[in-house]
Amino acid sequence: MSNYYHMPKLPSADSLRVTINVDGKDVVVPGDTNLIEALRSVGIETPHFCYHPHLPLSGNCRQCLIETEGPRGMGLAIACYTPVRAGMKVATPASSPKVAKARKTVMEFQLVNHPLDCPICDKAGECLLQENYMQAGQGESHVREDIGKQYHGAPEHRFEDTKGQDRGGKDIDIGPRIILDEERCILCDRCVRFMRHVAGDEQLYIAARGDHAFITTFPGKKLDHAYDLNTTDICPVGALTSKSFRFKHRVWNLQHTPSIDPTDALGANIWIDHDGGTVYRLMPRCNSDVNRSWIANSTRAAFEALSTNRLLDGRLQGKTVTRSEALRHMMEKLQSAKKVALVSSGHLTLEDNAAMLSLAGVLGPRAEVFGGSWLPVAKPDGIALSGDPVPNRRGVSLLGIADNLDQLVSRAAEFDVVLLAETDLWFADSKQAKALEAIPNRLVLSAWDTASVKAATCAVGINAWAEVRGCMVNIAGRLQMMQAAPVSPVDALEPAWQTLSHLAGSDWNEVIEAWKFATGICSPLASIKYSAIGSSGLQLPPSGAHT
Amino acid sequence: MIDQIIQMTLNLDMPQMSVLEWIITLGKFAFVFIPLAFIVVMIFMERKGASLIQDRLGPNRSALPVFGGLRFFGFVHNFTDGIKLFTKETFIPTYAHKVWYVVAPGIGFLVAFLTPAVIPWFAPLTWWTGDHISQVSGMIIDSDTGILLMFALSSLSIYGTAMSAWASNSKYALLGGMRATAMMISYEVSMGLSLMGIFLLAGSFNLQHIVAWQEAHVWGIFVQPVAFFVFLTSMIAETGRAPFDVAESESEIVAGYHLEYSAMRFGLFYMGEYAHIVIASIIIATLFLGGYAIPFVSTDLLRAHVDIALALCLGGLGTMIGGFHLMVRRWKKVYATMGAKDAGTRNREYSFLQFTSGVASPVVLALAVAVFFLLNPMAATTVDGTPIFPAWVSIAAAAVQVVVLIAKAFLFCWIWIWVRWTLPRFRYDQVMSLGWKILLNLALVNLVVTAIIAKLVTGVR
Amino acid sequence: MAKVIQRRSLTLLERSYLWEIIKGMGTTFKHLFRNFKNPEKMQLMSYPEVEVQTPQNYRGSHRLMKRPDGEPRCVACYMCSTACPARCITIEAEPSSDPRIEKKPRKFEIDWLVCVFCGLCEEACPVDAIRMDTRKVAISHYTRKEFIADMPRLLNWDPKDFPANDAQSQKAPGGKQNQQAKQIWGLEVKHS
Amino acid sequence: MISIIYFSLFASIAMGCGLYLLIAKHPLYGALALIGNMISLAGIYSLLSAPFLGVVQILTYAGAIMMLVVFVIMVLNTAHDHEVPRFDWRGVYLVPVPAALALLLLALVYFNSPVADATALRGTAQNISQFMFDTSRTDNGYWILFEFIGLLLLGAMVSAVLIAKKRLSTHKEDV
Repeated sequence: MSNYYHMPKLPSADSLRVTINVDGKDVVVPGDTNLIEALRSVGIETPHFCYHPHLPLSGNCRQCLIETEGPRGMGLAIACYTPVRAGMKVATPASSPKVAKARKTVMEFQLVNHPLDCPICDKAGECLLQENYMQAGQGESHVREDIGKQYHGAPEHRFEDTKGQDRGGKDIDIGPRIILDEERCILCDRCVRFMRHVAGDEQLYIAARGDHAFITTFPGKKLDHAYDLNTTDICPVGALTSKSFRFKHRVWNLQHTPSIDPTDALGANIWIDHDGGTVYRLMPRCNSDVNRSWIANSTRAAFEALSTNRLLDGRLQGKTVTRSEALRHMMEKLQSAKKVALVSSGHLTLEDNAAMLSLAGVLGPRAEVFGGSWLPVAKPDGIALSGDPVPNRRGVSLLGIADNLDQLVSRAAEFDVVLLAETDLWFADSKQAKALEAIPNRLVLSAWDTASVKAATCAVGINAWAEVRGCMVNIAGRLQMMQAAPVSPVDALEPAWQTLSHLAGSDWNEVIEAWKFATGICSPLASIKYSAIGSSGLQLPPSGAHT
Repeated sequence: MIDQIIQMTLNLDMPQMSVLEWIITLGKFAFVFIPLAFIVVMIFMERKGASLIQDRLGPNRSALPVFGGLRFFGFVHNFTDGIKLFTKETFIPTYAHKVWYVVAPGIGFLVAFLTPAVIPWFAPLTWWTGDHISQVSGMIIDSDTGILLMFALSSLSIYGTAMSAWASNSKYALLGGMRATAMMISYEVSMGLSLMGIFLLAGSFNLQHIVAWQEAHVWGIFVQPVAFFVFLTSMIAETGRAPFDVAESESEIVAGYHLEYSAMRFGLFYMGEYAHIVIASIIIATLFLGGYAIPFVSTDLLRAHVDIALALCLGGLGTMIGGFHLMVRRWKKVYATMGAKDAGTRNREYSFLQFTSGVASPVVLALAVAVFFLLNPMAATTVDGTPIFPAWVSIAAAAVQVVVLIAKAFLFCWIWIWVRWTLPRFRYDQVMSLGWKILLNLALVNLVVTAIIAKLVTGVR
Repeated sequence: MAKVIQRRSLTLLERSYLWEIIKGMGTTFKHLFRNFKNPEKMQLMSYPEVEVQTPQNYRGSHRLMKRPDGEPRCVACYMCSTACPARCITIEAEPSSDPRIEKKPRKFEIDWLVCVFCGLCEEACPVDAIRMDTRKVAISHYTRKEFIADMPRLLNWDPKDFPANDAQSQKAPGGKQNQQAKQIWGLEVKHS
Repeated sequence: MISIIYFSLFASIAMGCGLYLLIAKHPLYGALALIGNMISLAGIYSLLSAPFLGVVQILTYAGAIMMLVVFVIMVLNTAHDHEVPRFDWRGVYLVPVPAALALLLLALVYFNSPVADATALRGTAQNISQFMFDTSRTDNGYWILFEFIGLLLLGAMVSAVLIAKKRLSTHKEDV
């Protein structure tokens, strides 16, 4: 049993274009890929369970059957393992009843032991089996219910249910974050391949044989890896579910807002899944150039902070005041200041930092802009984390802000006002930050009630990353956009750019105004429109225009 | 200065009239309250009529707290409604135009008070005072513009609707007001034109003359059936009742022009609508059903036999009370079979009504008989070929005529209710096309045909 | 596809509408006269003095069905709240303590002020956990908050109010087997 | 005597309404003031023994024409209270015109005193109908004039209907 499979070849923009015949019509498709991707490029979806574009090929589910012309005439083949060949003939269910029947039959086998409990299954709504069922297996099953519902998996998980049927494998705790349901598993082995080839730590395997096979961990081990929650995403059925989202919400009620990872400079693409103003989970958003289909567990947990320890109003000398009061105080201090230190932030978007630069422009020579972060930088793990916890470090330097926090510390005596925006210096390095307490007015804009807020003379709450629209530049110089999800806990909160524009005396109402300012002062961004950024980001030229 | 004013007041060019003439002339002003009195009965009639048409009982809960709750078959409900409307909060929307918002509901109601002034309630009273014949008109304003005055006044009532709609500062109200205004303007044309035929026949705008003509010849409905139909339809449209209630069609514009009104300001619209119906009914009865005239009985004949007329009126009243008595007995039995929890209370109420009506009916009937035998109209003094009766005979005959007119008006009030609970609402364009394309043309053709026939038959110049 | 029904064109009499209006008014007058003459034959009830017998299948306020141990039969699948056109059902799920049952509701609330009593939740329920057969059609309370029915209130119904031959109303599916299963799994059977 | 009291009442109402029409903030209020003016004018007609004229004044002008004006103002609703000045100073230039008219009227009254005989009924329905329709009259009858105006109005109405009809038909072709 070889553990080596081929990775699927995915089409790219410069793929060779070849002509193949699909259902009697000639179509032009990428020539260097498999049939699933080729057919998808012309708008034909092929149902599949085990195939995943970012996992090695396995070809065990047999659901993606199509007909191609072989030595013995037209015959069935699986689309995922069949490479595209110029001039080949392909038949899909649209023209071939044989393919339709084959797919239907395969679907029936998939469903032999699969329980029909979609209503209580957490995967319902985003389940590949459910989605493909109507397409490939519509109609009645040939399997009798009393015979079909037999459990053959691990004997220790067997039980008799409330209707007296022999079932098992429910609710098995295979790791600190994941629950396994053997009964629902269709043995596509995606999770096994993920752990082996992507995570690089083979923790799962398929035990036993034939219809007794089941997924499990090695004896005495648990499924525990920094990327293990990705197995719940790629699981085509509800076999692997995450404990954090289990039973929390039904997925068809969720709205999806595209965003990017706020915890890491790689800027992994994510979906913010929210409903009724509450974020329920973060899911990976496929971007072949950045994070493929994976995000780290740490990224996934970032949404929990959105509802904890938020700064929803203003703070003045440690006392809670309204936002407008705190803002008025800040404005007074900024106007009467002799020398102002503005500290930009790599945790904020380009627009926010542009707004800070505009504030610096308004204040004129009295203001000086500092940048950088004291957070420790780790090594990249090669999957979806770069190790740098500052997501927009490249963007800040692109705007011409130097990494000079140390200078701020050494020259603290010069300033009488310092304005921090979403940079938790007291948390990152409280010893160095101590020096800043020499500055009499410490103004902080922050979404959370952080250590810096506690050390500030005046603080005001702003929208957190999930609630704002804006752009960030990842570590590879890719300009990516995060959209605003309507999950702001208080309506009065404003994004940082808007608050800063108020302080600068210019009332920007649309984020596009901040973006126009940013494109005006930064040559690499010049003439880039929001519409040009796209869902998978825009690679900036590597000329290194940053200073 | 004050002396001058007193002098001026004394110098007022008042006509010279006897005391009885003065009393009757001033007493006639009481007729403006007839629509108001009608409203109470109309609302009761509407509710009960609607409920019976729709196979249900209608209001039957409000009760006077005596004899186990006297409900008078839901009649008490009107008064509780009145109390409710008067004691509710009168709400003014923030962006309403305050002055007009308050004033507007009153306009339509005011017009309802003014219009009875041109209606002849009875034949001109004539009596011999000894040295001369006293004559008092049956109308409050005896003007030869007559019904035109009423039309002029009722055309002003549109401002009540329009201004209330506009002053509410609400889109729905404005839409309703627009509809109402456009519809009223449209139907006023065919309404006025349809009457031209009967004016032509009677040769006057004065309603007294028109009634006299009908009394002498034939009722208007027989010579002008088309005009009757057109006028009735236009009048239903004018009052804005179903099937012409597009101005307040609740399925489209919530409640139309009175959407923002509450409490008694809304009550004014509500009562104004009924007052309008009553006025319209009286007008139709006057124009097409001979007004106060009793068929085949001229005013002189009535005065000569006023004792019979009064006896018949009282006899009718007694019979009605008797009928009520029988109805109560029937209801008492019916309610006993329903197995209701409050059967005892209801039984007491019905017993009281049964007893009262059982006593009242024979008493009134006996009164009728007494009137028939005891009253004896004095022989008429003939002056210039017309018989002149004593004052009390004229007044008694006038009372009978008022009753006759009111009875006829009730008939039309009922038609209003009947039509409302039978016909569905028109669409707005249907209303307009009916008004301009059918009724207007019918009225015009009717006028031409009437003119030709009148020329041929009577040979008028 | 659609079958076109050829309408009979109206005759002249009908097009004038007048005769038809008179016919319609005849109909209403017939009703009026009949009801005036024989009020006892009107099909009506003098509610509330006379008790109204609501039919068993009339959609009234909701109730939640129970398992034999008194737990709600609901599996917190959200099908009812998804089907609800008025979005009046709020559910929060939690894992069930019975290992054979995956989910159960932690919170199940129906806002009767929002509810349109369409019965789609009944239709959607895969386990027959919600029913609208309580025959309570006049729901009245003093505050808006009281109209939000929580799980204890929805579970608070008396089997005596429902027909004895309706086994579902009396006991949950599984019956004896359920009890056996509980014994096999070593769960205490707490009968109410 | 009583007629003088009535006259002064009506006249003051007419004057007041006219003045308010000039200074009204909202065109709708102006229109309503005009209606009040017309109604009091109708009262003055009646005092001048022309009740028919008075009634027709209310029926036609106050009831129908001003209703249409009010209708149009309400539909257009372009006038916002705060945007319309209470008094337009350009109106000052128009003061000489009514002043001159008033002077002319005064002069006429002074040199040619009016012969208002209240007992002579001139404006009753009967008198007016004789003026209008009596073809056998030899003195100043108006029947030819009346017929011409009738024809003119008929022509105007027909053309208005035709114009409206044309637009309706093109609309139908579009659909």
